[in-house]
Amino acid sequence: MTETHRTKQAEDRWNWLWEWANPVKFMSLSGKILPWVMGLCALTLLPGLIWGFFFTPEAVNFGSSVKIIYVHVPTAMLAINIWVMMLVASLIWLVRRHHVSALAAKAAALIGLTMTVAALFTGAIWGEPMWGTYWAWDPRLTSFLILFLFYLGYMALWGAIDDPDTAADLTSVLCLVGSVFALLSRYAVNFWNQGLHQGASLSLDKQENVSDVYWQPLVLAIVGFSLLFVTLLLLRTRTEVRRRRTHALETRERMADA
Amino acid sequence: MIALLIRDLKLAMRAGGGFGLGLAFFLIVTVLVPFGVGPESQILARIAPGILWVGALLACLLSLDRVFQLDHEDGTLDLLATAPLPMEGAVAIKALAHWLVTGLPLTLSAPIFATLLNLQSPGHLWVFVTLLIGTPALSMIGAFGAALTVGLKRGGLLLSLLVLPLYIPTLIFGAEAATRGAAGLENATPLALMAGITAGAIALLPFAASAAIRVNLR
Amino acid sequence: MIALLIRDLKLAMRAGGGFGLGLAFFLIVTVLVPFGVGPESQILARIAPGILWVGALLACLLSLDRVFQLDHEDGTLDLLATAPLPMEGAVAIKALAHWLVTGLPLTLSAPIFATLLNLQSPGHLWVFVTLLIGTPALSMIGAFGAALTVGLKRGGLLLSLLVLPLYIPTLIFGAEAATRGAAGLENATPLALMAGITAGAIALLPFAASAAIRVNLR
Amino acid sequence: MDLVVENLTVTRGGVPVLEGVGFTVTPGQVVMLRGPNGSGKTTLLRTLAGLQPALEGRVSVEPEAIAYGAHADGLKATLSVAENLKFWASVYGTNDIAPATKAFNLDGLLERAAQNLSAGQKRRLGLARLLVTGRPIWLLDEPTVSLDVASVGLFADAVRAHVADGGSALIATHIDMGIDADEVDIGPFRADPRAARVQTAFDEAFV
Amino acid sequence: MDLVVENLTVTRGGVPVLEGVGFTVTPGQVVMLRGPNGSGKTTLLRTLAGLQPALEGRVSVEPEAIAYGAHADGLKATLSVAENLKFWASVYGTNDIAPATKAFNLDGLLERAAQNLSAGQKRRLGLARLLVTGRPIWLLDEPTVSLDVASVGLFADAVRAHVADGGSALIATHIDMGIDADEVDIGPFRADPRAARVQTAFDEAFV
Ligand code: HEM
Ligand SMILES: Nc1ncnc2c1ncn2[C@@H]1O[C@H](COP(=O)(O)OP(=O)(O)OP(=O)(O)O)[C@@H](O)[C@H]1O
Ligand SMILES: Nc1ncnc2c1ncn2[C@@H]1O[C@H](COP(=O)(O)OP(=O)(O)OP(=O)(O)O)[C@@H](O)[C@H]1O
Ligand SMILES: [Mg+2]
Ligand SMILES: [Mg+2]
Repeated sequence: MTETHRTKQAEDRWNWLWEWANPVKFMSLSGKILPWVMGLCALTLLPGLIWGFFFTPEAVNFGSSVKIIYVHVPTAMLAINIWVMMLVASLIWLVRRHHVSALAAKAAALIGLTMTVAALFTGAIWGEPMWGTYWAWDPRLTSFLILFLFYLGYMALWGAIDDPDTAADLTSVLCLVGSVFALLSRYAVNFWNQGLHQGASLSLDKQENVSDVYWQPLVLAIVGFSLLFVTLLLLRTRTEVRRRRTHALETRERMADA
Repeated sequence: MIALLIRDLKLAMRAGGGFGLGLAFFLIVTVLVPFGVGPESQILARIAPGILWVGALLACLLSLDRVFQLDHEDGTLDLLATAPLPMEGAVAIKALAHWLVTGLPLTLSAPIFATLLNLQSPGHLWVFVTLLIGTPALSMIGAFGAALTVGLKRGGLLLSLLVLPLYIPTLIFGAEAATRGAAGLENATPLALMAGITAGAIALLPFAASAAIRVNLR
Repeated sequence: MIALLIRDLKLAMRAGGGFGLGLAFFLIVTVLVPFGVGPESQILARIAPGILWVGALLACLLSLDRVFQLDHEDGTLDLLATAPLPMEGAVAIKALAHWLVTGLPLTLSAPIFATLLNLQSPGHLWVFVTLLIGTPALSMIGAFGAALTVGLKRGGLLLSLLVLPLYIPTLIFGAEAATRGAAGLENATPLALMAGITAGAIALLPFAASAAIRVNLR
Repeated sequence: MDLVVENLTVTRGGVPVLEGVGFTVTPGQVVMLRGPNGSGKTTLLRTLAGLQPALEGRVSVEPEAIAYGAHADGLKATLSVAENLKFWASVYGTNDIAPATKAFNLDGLLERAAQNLSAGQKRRLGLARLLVTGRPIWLLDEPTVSLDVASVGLFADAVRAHVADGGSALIATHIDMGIDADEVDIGPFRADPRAARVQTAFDEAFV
Repeated sequence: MDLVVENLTVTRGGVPVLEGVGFTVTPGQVVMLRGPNGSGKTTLLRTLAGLQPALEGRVSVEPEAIAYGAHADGLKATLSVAENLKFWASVYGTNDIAPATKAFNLDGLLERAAQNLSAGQKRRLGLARLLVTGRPIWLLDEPTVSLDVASVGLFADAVRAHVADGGSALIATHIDMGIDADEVDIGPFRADPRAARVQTAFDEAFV
C-alpha cells in the first residue's frame, strides 16, 4: 500500500524557516534584500581592494607582486566554501525537496568555478616571481585543480539532463559523493607531495605571519568578496527560479498541444 | 544475484560483448607512450608504474558505459527494478562483473606490459599487486558514474568527466605504492589507504548508485 | 556544403553537443599523468610533449564516434546520401567540423596544459605548432575509421582499435618534432613528414571514407 | 489481492498527465485500459509498477505483487531463448521454465539466439517471462504488438489461465483480443496541463 | 519523367526479398505500394533511391531525380524547425522554406526546437522537407505514421499539388489516405529465399 500526498514537505516546528524556500516567497524577499547586499558589497569590496592595492607598502623582497593577495586569498577561500554551501543545499534538496535549494546549488556552481579559476590564475601569476614557475605540483595548488574538475563535472551533469528534478537529484548525489572524494583527494595529494605553498596564516595563533598593514585590508577584501558571492548567488538563483518556472510552463504548453 | 552475474559474464563473452576490448585499449596506450615519449629505457622504466596505472584507469573508464547503458536501452533495467532483487545488490553484481571482465584481465596482463616499458623485476610484482587491490575500486566508482549517466544519450565523455576526479585518490595511492615498491622503498601506507578506499567504495557506493538509477528510471 | 558545416558546428555548440568535452578529457589526461608518474618537474618536462600528443590523440579518438553515428541513427545519413551533395565532400566537411570542435581547441589550449606539465618556454611553441599541423590528420583518419564502423552498435572501442594503428605515424613524427623542438634541436624532417601525412590524408581519405559509408548504408 | 487505485495523479516530465484516477481490479478480473496515443497509459502503468512516484493518491498493493510487461522486452540478443527465460526464472526464484515455453509455443526455439527470432517470436518470449514471475497481478503495456492471430490466441489463453488461478491483469491496448474483460477509459482523467496550480502549496509553482 | 522499373531483384542482408519487380509511375500519377509487414517495401524504396544496389534489373531514372522520405526523419533535436528546414533547403539549393512551412501548417512552430515537437509535428516537419527538395519523383515510406486526420489531409493536399505540377509519387503505406491513386501489390514478387540458385553462375551460391 502506497500513499502519496501532493505536499511532500513535512510539517514541523521549523516551518517558519522552510517557508522561505517557497519560490514565491523567496522571489519577493530576495528582490527586497538584493539592493542592500549589493550596496554593502560595493562598500566593502571597493575600499578593500583600493586600500590593498594602493595604500599598502611594497613587501621587502617580493615587490608589488604581494598585492595579488587581495584577490588570491578571498577567491581561494570562497572557492572552497562555495562547494560546502552547495553540499548543504544539495542535502536540503534531497531531504526536504525544496526546489529553491537545488536551484541555489546550481546557481552557486558557476560562481564557485569562477572563483577557483581566479584563485588558480592569481596563484599562477604570483608563482612566477615567487617560485620561478607558473605551476608546480604543490598539494594546495593540485587540490585546487581537482576542485576545478569537480565543479566542471557537476556543471556538466546539470547541463546534460533535460528534466530539472532528475537533474537536481542526480547532481545532489554527485555533490555528496564528490565531497567525500574531494576530501580524500586532499589527503592523497598531501601524502603524494610535500609542497611549497604557504600555510594558513589567517588563523589567530599565527597572525603575526602577515603584518597588520596587509592584514586589515585583506579582511575587508574577504568580507567584500563574500558579499559579492551573496549578491551573485541571489541574482543567479533568481534567474534559475524564473528559468525553472518558464520550463514548467513550456512543458505544460507542449503537453496541451500534443 | 548469482544468475545476474552469470548472465553478465556470458554476455561479455559472446560476440560483440566487449571482453578483451579493455585489454586491447590498455595495450595500445602502453604502446603509444613509448612512441610519444621516445625509446630511452631509463625514463620509460621510471614512468612505467604511473603509465600502467593511468592506462588501466583509462581502459576501465572506456568500458564503463556498457555497465548499465545496454540494459537500459532494451528495457532490462526497468524489469530488474520491478524484480525481487535489491537494486543495491544488482549494482554491486554488475560492478563485480565489470571488474571480472576488465579489471582482472588488466591486472593479470600488467606484468607483461610492464616488460614492454622496461620495468625491472620487483616492479612487475608491485604493479600487479596494486592493480589487484585498486581496480575493484575503479569498477565500483565507475559503476556509480555509469548509474548517474544511464539515461543520457552519448553519456560517454560526460561519464569520463564525472568519474575521473573520483578516480584521483585511488590513482595517487596506487601509483605511489607501485613506484615506491619498484624502487625498493617502504609502501605499506599507500597500500593500506588504497585498500581502505576500495573497501569503502564497495560498502557505500552501491547505495548511491542504486538511488541514481531509480531516479533515472522515473 | 557550407550549410552542412554550419549545421554541424551549431549542433556541437547546443546542449549535449559535445563541444568542450574533448577538451575536458585532454585536461584530465594531462592531470592524471603527474598523479601517476609523480610530481618531479624535471621528469614531467621531459615527457610532456609525448604525453600531450598521446592525450590529444586519445581525446580526438573518443569524440570520433559522433562524427557519423548520430546522423546514421536519425536517418540524416540516408537523406544526405540521396541529396545533391558529393559524399566525399560531406565526409571532408564533417572531418573539418570535427577538427574545429576538437582538434583546434586542443591545439589552442595545449600551451596551458604544457605549463601544467612544467614544460618551459620554447617547448610550448613546438607543441602548439606540431598539434596545429598534425590534428587535421587525426580528424581525417578518424573520420575514415568512423565511416568504417558507422553501422555497428557500440562501435566505440572497435573504432579505437581500428584507428589507433593508423594514428601511430602521425604520433611518432609529431611527438618527435615537438620533443626535438623543446630540446632546441633541429626538427624540420619530422615536421615535413607529418605535414605530408596530413596533406595526403586530406587528399585521399575522403574517397575511402565515402565508399565505406555507401557500403554501410546498404 | 485487490488492486485498488484511488485519486491517483501521475506525472510525466514533472507535469500531471492523469488526475484523480480511480478503479479496482479484483482477483479473477481482466481490465483493459483504453485511451488514445499519448493519453498516459504507459505513465499510469509505470507508476503502478513502482517505477515512478505518483504526485498524489493511493495504490493498495505493493509493487512486490506486480509483474510489469513493458513496451521493451528486455531480451538479450546473444543469449538463447532458454537462457533468457532461465535468467528471469532464477531472479524470481521459480526455476521451472517448461510451462512458460509450452504456453507460448517456444519449445522448438529453446536453443535459438534471441537475435535470430522474428519480431513475433521475440514478443512471445517477452510474454513468457510473465509466467515465470509467479506474481498475481499483471500490468501489461500493449502486449500484442507484432503478434499474429494465432499468437494473440495463445496470449489470451495464458491470461485466462492466469485469472482462473486467482490472478488478475490490467492491460493497456488498442485492439480487441477476445478476452472477457472490463474496460477503464482514462479519457475522463486527463489532466489539463495548463491549469493554474500556482496558488496551492509550497513548491507547486514548479510542477 | 517516367519511373520505369523492370525485372528488379532487391536483396536484404544478401538474401533476395523481391524478384522480377516491374511497374511504371508516370508524371501526374500517384502509386501506392502495398504488402504486409516484412514483405520488402522499404527494401524496394531504398533500392530505387540508390541507397543499395539491385541484384538484377533496370530502373529508368537516376537517383538525382528522386526525393526519398524514410521511416526516420533526419531531424536534429536541438535545432529549431526553421533551422532544420533551411539546412535541407540549402543542401538542395532551394532557399525558400515558406511554401513548405505553409503547406504543413508549421508557421506557428518555426522557432521551436525539434525535440519539443509532438510526434505528429515532427512527422509534418519531415514531410515538409520533401517540398524544399524541388525534385519530381517522391518515394515515401509510410509517410502518415503518427499523423492525425487533419494532418493526413494536409499531406494528401501536398501530394495532389505535387502531381498536378507534373510530379509523381510512389508511397508505401498500410492505410487509405484518400488520394486518387493506382496500386502496386508486391506480394506476387516475393522471392522464395530457399530457392536453390546454386547451379547458375559463379558467385550465386553465396547470394
Ligand atoms: C596557482 C595556484 C594556487 C592556489 C590554488 C592557491 C590556493 C590558496 C589558498 C586556498 C589560499 C587560502 C589559504 C587559507 O587561508 O586557508 C591561499 C593563500 C595564499 N597563497 Fe596561494 N595558491 C596558489 C598559488 C600561490 C602562489 C604561487 C603563491 C606565492 C607564493 C601563493 C601564496 C599565498 C599566500 C601568501 C597566501 C596567504 C596566506 C594564507 O592565508 O594562507 N599562492 N592560496
Ligand atoms: N520523455 C518525456 N518527457 C515529457 N513528456 C513526455 C515524455 N514522453 C512522453 N511524454 C508525454 O507524456 C504523455 C503521456 O505519454 P504516455 O507514453 O504515457 O502515453 P500512452 O498513453 O502510453 O501512449 P501510447 O498509446 O502511444 O503508448 C504524452 O502526451 C507524451 O507527449
Ligand atoms: N538488417 C537486416 N538484416 C537481414 N534481414 C533483414 C534486416 N532488416 C530486415 N530484414 C528482413 O528483410 C525483409 C524485408 O524487410 P523490409 O523492411 O523491406 O519490409 P517492409 O515491407 O518495409 O515491412 P514494414 O511494413 O514492416 O515496414 C523482412 O523479412 C525482414 O525480416
Ligand atoms: Mg504507451
Ligand atoms: Mg518498411
